[in-house]
Amino acid sequence: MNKETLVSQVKQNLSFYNLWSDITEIQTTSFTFLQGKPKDPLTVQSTIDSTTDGISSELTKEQEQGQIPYELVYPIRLDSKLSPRDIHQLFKELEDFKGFKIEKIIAGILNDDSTIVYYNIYNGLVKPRRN
Amino acid sequence: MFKCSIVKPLTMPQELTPASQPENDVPAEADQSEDEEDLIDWITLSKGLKDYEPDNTLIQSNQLQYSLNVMYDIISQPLTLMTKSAIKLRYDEKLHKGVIDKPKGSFMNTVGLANSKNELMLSHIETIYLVSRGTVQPVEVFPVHSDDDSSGEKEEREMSLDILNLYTQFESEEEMEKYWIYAYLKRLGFVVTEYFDQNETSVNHNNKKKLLEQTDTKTVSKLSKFTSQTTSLALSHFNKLLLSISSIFQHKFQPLTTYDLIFQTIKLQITKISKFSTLSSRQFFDLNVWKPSTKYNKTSPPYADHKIKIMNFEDTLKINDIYVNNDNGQVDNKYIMAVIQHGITNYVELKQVDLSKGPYVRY
Amino acid sequence: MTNIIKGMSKRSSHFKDLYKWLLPIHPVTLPELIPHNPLSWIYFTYAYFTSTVSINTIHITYKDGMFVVSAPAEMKRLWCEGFFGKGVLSRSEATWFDRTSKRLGLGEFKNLTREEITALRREERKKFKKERAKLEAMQAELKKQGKVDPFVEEKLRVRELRDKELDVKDIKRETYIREEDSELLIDGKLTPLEFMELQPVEVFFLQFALGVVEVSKDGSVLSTEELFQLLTGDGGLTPSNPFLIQYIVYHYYRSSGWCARSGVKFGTDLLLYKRGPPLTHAEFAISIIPTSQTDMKFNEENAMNFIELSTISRIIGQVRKKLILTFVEIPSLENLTKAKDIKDILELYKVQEFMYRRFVPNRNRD
Amino acid sequence: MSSQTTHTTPIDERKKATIVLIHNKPLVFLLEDAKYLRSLGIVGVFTGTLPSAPQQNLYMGLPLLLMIEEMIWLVLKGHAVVVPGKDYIQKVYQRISIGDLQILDQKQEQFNQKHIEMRLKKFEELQKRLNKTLKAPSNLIGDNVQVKIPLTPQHITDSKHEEVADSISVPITQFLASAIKTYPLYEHLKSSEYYMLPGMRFGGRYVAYPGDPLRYHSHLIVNEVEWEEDIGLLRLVGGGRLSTGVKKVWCIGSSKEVEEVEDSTDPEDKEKLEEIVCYSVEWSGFG
Repeated sequence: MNKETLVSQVKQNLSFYNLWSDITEIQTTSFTFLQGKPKDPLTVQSTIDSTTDGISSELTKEQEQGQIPYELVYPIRLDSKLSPRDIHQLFKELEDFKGFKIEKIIAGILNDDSTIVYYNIYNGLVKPRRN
Repeated sequence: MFKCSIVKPLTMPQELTPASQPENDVPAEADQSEDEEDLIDWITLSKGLKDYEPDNTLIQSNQLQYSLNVMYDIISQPLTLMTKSAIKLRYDEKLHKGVIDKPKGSFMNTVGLANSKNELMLSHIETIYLVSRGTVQPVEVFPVHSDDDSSGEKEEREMSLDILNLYTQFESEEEMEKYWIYAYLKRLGFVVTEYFDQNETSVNHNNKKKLLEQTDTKTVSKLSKFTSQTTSLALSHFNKLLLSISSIFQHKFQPLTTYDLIFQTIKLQITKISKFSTLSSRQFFDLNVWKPSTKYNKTSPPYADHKIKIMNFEDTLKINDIYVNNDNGQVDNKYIMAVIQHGITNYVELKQVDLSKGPYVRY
Repeated sequence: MTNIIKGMSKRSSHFKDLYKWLLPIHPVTLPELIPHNPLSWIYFTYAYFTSTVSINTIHITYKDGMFVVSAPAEMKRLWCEGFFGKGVLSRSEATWFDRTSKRLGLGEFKNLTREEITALRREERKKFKKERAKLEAMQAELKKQGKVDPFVEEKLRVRELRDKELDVKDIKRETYIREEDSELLIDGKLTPLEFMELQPVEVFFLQFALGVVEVSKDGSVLSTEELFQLLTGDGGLTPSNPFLIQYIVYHYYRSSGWCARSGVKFGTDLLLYKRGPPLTHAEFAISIIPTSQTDMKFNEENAMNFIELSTISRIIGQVRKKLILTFVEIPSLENLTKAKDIKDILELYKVQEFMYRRFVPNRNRD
Repeated sequence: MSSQTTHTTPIDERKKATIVLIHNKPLVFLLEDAKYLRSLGIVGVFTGTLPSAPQQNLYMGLPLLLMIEEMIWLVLKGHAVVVPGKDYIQKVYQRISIGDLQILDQKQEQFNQKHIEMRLKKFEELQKRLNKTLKAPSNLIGDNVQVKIPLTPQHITDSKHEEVADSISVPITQFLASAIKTYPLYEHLKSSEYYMLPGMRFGGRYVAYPGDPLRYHSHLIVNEVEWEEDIGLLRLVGGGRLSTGVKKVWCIGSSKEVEEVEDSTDPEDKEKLEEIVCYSVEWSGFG
């Protein structure tokens, strides 16, 4: 399966299954990301790793105004390889593109049965959600 | 904390040896704790009181300190309290065993082996366990020199062994890990021994086999009662299925009147992996375990309830680790794997199954 | 999970009827044989040799690396007769069209779909968490002042909220329309956007074992051999071919009567259902471990370490399923090249299954 | 048995703890040492049977087993010395003299006295509570005195012990090599104020707590992955799913090598050989 199909499948799933709005593609040097707004805001995490203190002011402002912030999704196939180095590269390219610190990327993992599961990957250590 | 020892000269009065004491003073395995139990406030240590994270309140740090203090108090109790009449165990460093000269007491029904001199020989693991729980008092003969010694003469003393000393006598990392698992199961009341192979043809085993056969026939008779479902559209698209299947599978020319027949038709002949040519580094079982309720008899033990194989958490699980041979070279199809990570053990049951018999309920 | 919801019964006769076939092929019914009526003998004999299963070929298209079924009737059949495939915009069965019609106010209110029930439950859960957070904030405030919290009633209310059951009878569906949805509508009619995707193992099973599908690629229909070639990939068949190993296991369970589906959401390879997702929960989760008699490096690479095993076994335990480690022994390359056909190749592989279950000594004392 | 007995010496005034290394297992035999380590955020695993409650496995006693990483950290930070078990025992026993034994005998006598007093008191309390006269248990009568089996050689807290420990302490370098994969990650978590315990039962190498595990729930399930090693997406999904289910976060930690450290104006950064990079994974809550 080529990359375009993967991206479009995740995009379609976000748009018409999870009902996200305003979805756009972001193309960095080596990756394609999807950016969009969920139907309802996703649960916010507090970051506790001191190395990731510079949360983008853009995002915080949106949250303060009660708006739903944009989320960033990285479409990936289940059988692809992903190393810490790759994750580092994902954050780096996205930050270079955006010009601010990125706290979280959502991995949209596509299986060969078209199941897509979404997992948050945070840059650093975070506290668990209080279920 | 008190600091003391029971170092005594070898010329200790004879009446202090176990044999001269009445039998009912021999510590049994079960009732050691009763006296101390009311001193322990277990509730303060219970899990339910945990918080999400430190919040820098005085209440919280007081609560933590209280729990810690209770815990320390419990731990700081002397390792073992026993009367001087307790059973003396002579530790033989060369044999790597503990020796009880005149064995008495119920605990011996499940530990050790008697030698020709009617002494009870305990493995290192059994020894250290019995010492830790205060059943026996370990001694060893030590040479000591006097303080104002100028002659260089040394005196021999029978000295009580400390736990650290016994720990240093472990012969390998594996033996220490085996001890932890042994002690864990013993504390729960299980009867545990080093692994030894038990004859596969024992009565117990045969009974089990019979039972299995019975259930199998039951299943078959249920299955044969199936009636086929009707289809309204039958005849038109004939033989496409039969042809396509018979071209791939050995299909006896027979109408497929039930799903059972359809499944049989499309089954591949898949053989079971039965042997493994390369042996694993941890090939054999380590421990035999009997449930606490078992009427255990040391000389002719019943068939063990569980066999235990010990693995380290950094090992990987390969098929030759799963195939554990007993002495007869037969494969055991159900046992417990004790996977140990820094003193914490995760127990896993591995059981050979066959799901190719299909789901129980069929339509 | 879903059976705690009031007003839904899985075992209704409607369900039984809908899912009466285990596979997209059906067993035949022979006419009644009446001993004293010779005519019935003739008819029986005729039927015995000619009758079979009804098959309408299902059409699968291979494009962009996906196996796609898009005719609604064929999607329905694959789902109802053995639970094959998955709607790309649904949790399992392709229900997007219905769901979306309702969301956009185009259809009538029928039963809630699984997706909608899940959404509602998550909504309730959020309410509970919000209330609990409030309560905890108050408690924390008091704690700072050194007081023990007095909120007994509040605690009870929060707990009630937590344990509340969903009652789907009284729920009214709300329409929710976004800008994006305009592209879905042509002349006020909803475009059927959703198709069904099949896993490679499903496609091969339907073709090779059942012969009920026709797979076309770039306009031409693939033979079983061509499909096999496509799925095992270029560059020559090796014993460790991942598709082959997956397929052996899939076929092994499907042909034993299990309904096998992807286990990815629980971190395993397959889930085995007695019947299928809407009727029963999966009973077993299968993790495949390829192994070799001779290649120790291969074994090492494919073995799972105990931390991974512990993770999977806990997940499977959480959802009350049993974890099965299915070892597949690969043949030698020599034997593989000697094999005459696909069936021969597959039968070179060996299988052994072990149930892997957490054991708690304390609870196994008597 | 009162809580006031658990006073811990302030850290800077305290001598180093002694870790006895037996077949690669770092063990701590003294309660004072265990308390000291705990005050430094090192919990370890208690492995000993509690004599007061030998029929359970929840609450355990000494010795305390440490992870190799913990031992390395303690030695590198100057909090502990490591002694090889057998040599240590030999040296300590060699130095035992008749005089020492007499002192120990006296201590045993004192102990016996106190213990009998304590039991008598308890016995009297029990009689009072029940309001009747009971037959005194045998261990309160006459010469049937209590003895105590020590955990360690009784000289271990003497000055002699320190001499011994210092004279045979082993350098830590040989262990650094074997723990090279995990130590940097351990050190990173430790310096982030986490308390670590072995985490296999949660599907991780470590499980990390925001404070003492006696008081707080764990937050992280941590695994080490090499910088260019495939994490495995099925494993990531599994880890994320499991941890979210048990209210934790699944984390991976990796050592980023020296050439990877981006240009920095901070001279300290350039001296660093490697830096630890962590990523946290959890279910997104949708899909």
